[in-house]
Amino acid sequence: MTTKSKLYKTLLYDKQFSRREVIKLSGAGAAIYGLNSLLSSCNTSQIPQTTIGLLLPFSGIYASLGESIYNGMRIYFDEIQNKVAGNNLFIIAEDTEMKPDVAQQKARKLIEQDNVDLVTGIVSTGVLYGLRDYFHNNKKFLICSNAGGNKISREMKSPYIWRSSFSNWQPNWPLGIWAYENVATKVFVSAPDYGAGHNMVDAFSNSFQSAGGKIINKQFTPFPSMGDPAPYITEIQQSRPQMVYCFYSGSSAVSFINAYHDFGLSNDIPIVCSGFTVEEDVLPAQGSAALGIKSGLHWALSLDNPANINFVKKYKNLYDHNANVFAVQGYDTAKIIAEMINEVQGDSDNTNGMINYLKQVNFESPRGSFGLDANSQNPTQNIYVREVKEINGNLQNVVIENLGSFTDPGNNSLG
Amino acid sequence: MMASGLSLIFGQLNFINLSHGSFYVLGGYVAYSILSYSKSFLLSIIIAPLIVGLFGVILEYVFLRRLYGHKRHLDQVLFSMGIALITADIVTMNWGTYVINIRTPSILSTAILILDTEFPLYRIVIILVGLCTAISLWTLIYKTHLGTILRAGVFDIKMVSESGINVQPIFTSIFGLGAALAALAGAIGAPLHSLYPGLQFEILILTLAVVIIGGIGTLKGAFMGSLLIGTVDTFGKALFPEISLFLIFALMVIILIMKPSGLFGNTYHYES
Amino acid sequence: MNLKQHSIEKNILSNKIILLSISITIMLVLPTVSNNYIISLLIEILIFSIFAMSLDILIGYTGLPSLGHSAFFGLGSYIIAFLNSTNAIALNVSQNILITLPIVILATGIMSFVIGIIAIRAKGIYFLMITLAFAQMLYSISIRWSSVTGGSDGITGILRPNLVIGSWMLQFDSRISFYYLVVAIFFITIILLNQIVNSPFGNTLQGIKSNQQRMLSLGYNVNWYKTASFVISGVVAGISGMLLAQFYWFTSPENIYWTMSGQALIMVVLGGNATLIGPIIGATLMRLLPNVTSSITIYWQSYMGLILIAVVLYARNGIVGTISKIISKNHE
Amino acid sequence: MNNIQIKKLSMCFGNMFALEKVSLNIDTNGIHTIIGPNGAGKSTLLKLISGHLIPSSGSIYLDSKEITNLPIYTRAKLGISCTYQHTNLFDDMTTIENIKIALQQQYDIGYKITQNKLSKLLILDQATQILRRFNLDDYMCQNTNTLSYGHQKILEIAISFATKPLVLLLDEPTSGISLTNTKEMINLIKQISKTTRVILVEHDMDVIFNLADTITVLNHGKIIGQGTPSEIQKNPTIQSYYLGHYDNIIT
Repeated sequence: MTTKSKLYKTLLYDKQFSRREVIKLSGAGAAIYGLNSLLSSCNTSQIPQTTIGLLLPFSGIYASLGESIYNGMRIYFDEIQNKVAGNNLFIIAEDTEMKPDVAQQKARKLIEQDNVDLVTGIVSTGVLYGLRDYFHNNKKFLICSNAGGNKISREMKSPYIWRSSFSNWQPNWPLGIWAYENVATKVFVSAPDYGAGHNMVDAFSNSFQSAGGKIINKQFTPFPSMGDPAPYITEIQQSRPQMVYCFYSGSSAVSFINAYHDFGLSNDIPIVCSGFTVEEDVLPAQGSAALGIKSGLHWALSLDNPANINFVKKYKNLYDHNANVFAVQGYDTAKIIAEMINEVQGDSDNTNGMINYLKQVNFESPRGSFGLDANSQNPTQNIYVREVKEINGNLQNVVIENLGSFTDPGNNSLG
Repeated sequence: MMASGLSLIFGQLNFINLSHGSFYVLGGYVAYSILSYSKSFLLSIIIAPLIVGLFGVILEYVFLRRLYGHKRHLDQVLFSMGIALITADIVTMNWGTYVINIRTPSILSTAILILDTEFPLYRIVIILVGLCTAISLWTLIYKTHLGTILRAGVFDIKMVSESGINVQPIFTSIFGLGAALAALAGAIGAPLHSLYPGLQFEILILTLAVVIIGGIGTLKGAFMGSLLIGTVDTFGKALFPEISLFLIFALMVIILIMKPSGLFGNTYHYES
Repeated sequence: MNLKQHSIEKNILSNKIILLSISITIMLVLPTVSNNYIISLLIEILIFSIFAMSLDILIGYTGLPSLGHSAFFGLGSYIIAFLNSTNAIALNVSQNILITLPIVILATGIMSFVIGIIAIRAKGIYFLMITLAFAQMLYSISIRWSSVTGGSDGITGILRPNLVIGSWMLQFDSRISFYYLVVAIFFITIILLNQIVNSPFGNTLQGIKSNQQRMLSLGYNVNWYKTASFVISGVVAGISGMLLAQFYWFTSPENIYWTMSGQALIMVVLGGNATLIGPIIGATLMRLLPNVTSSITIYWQSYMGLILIAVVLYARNGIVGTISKIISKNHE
Repeated sequence: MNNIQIKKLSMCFGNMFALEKVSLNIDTNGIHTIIGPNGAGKSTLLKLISGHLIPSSGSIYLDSKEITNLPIYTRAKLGISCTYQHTNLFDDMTTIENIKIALQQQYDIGYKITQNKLSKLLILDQATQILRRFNLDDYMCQNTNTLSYGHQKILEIAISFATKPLVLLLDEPTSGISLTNTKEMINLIKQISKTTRVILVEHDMDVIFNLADTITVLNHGKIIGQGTPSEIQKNPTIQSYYLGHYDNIIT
């Protein structure tokens, strides 16, 4: 018992540790602890403490997202000295590898063996949906810090699953109207052929069309890897649209945008895209190919508010590269969790208390004013239009317009 | 055709070498590191294959030579899976989890007009490099003494070694060459594909498809296989973008139904 | 000579029965002494053991290395999702396992027959690839055809089964009851497969693995036997897929993806092929290993890779094969 | 009964004729031997009869039933069983298991997933008897890859014999084995031929003239002579073509 507490204390206070070491060691602690509880089935609540289980991908193509979210969370937990409701706060991180079956196993481990108070994390929608019934049936709390599948705010809603990140609909619907009014009236749409791709495209095209715009063609590319994007780019080249809307993330975002530039299209046909396509995690790899691309998202590095300036600076100092939207989501999630546990005085069995807290969450986040919507159990937040510009030799997403505050409709009426 | 096809040109001596994906990925990452030190693209695509080729030689010398023979295909597949898993970790350890991209060298980063559509110069260069490699390999295998020994060696190791030629060093160096080629492909393909964790598993499946469609143990097969897959992939993406992935595997099934040993597969291996 | 051989066989048989009854007892008693998490781990291990054993029928006994076995695993999980789930897609036929199980068996049986009859024409590594190709085709269908399969999001809300005979009903809703169901199916599978591999049919399969040409010249219709083995193996894999989907209340294309086949392949090779206990040990290790190592290090993939390489190079017969080799050496 | 009829059988590999319009009737009982120099097409002929090769043209009949294009296993079921020039056993099984696999096909229970004690004992008994008959009972529980080459070749025949064939095709059963084993082999084949027709491809003249009831001589894919051993010995064309260098053996 004491070994474990000591271990975590040192870990979470000492900023010298890199993330990898933290996970490695905290994991070791968890393993020892797990063994202990197995052997002696001892009562763990002698020392007041709060344990949070973290389910994130640390290997595979979403590894960088997992890392960013974790880093963002650590910044907030450091700010509150790893104390909630007077208890010491511990984190047990597990690698979900983007596989629903692995995530199930890890979730069970966290809840049933490590007795965590609640679980957070989740990057991919597939994993989120895979875990939905487990958390719902067992009445355990899950605060989702990324995965944006619309259904979890709509037909698959559960009182125990809340989301502090976004729904796929959210940034794209406002963007559709804006693009019609400010960029062009005829669009070519391109996105990977999976849940999130369709969610985003549907939201964008619905609002774009309702504003009066016309969709020339919809192109869905293989997921998770699109391979060589050249054939897709050629197809766009041949249909000569006025504008291209796309959603890609990670490596696909890099190869798509770079190929778009290489084929000489970036000067002729403007791209308006979901913000993830040119977010800070891929922007360095895209470089000048991304210049001029306009995108819609609930955050931007250059947002000028005190919370953001503070966060961005801390992140850069600690991890030596720019913050990104995933890190912000991690930071906000940590804040919500900590305050929720304060609210119920560390008693994670007080489900009603926690739900009541979540229903009225409202604070100034790095994203601007931020709240949770009781209906969709999803954030109410500003959507910004950003443009990639070069400032002092660095590429940056600069906010060019704040489209105002949006929340998920909670049903499929708007796409 | 496309850059990934390049890595597959070398259909490997009756050895199901799935670690090709790993070599490809390592090639890209090593080239990236060299590029950031030396700032020279040319240097990076020369040195990276050398380093990875050496790695390949060591791998062959220590482990792989125990796994030759057509009865051990399954072992070869599993071994390569193991290598792919380890490389995945080596990559994240050294280069992190973020997507990395090598910039196309500025001289080559223009688009030129072909038949009224713009086409990136860099891609044309890649196709040329691919063709040159294929031609020089073909010359090596079919026109030189070394190639004759090699082909005989693939067919029947015992016979060749009884005739007094030591084939092992030749196999080792050929394996190294294969690794180096894959690394070269990885290095010059990196500006197109970008590098990220998990890339090797995608390449791995594609490699398998190419080798199988072409037939194991023939250079011609591997070349035609990658050409065919490249074509089907490109046209598939253009014509039926939504089922392009399906198409490759459907093609594989059809070819294997018609010719159960691949297009140019050696029936000798098949029978025994 | 005859008598001696006979008594040896009898001895082995009685040993097996003792072993089986001991393990059944352990399995039945375990839930009373272990916590929830251990039970869910056990359920997973048992389900994956069934999956691995089914693959072993192909690899270990018939000598057909398949890298597309996830096709049937995934198929089983999707069929049960259609049969009954709270999802709009589902037909909601029945929750009764006496109805759903035969449907799953029939459907995976037909599918594996169709795929098998084509795939067995290819040999060795080509068989590996053609099965992989089929599985990947199903995978892309499962992603593409989202109106039926739910696309990449998968299908949630799959219900746990019940058992209804007349007015008598047994619910497998809770974890413990589902555990007992899985244990029952697991042992039925073991007993059936054990019967199969030790029967003349099993000998025929092993003969095909050992020397296909000789089997032909002895008058065996090899392709027929191969197809039969493929179907048996596919059906058992389908059952395991069904159980996993019901346990997770969820299925997704990941269940068909080739990494799932790869996982099963590693289970079989790691544990030792051509034994039924081998895949079980392999499945146990494979399900526990990431659980343990990922808590200790994030580089668990390397450990997996190293183990794989070590097995290929030094323990080709897997854990069981190597151990029995050591034992028999010591005897000498 | 059990006669094999071959009509205008040709087999090409690429441009090369391995067999060219060979017609042959094997209708007398006993041992029929096919001889000829290397590359004469003897093994090809045997493989065509057993079904391992499908001819380019021509036809083969077993008891006036055409079997030219039937698969190997159907011919085996009809009663044509073959052995291989290089041993072709179930390497990872014991001697008795090798025989059992053949027997279980003979009793047509290879597809059964249950087996009663009686049939188990019956097969065990049969297998032991066959092994005893071939003097292999001492190696009953040994893995076949630990047997001597000679024993492996004998086992090869024993397996084929276990399927109770009507016609047994033997491809050079004595090649590469010791003198004592050869003698044993000759005796065994003689014994077998009492109940089963044997078609034999052989190099060893000693063996041939010891065993053969009739002989067919092949050269360059064509039949150049046919008859009893004594007829063949007297045939001057064959003498000059083929047997010349065996003069000392024959006389």
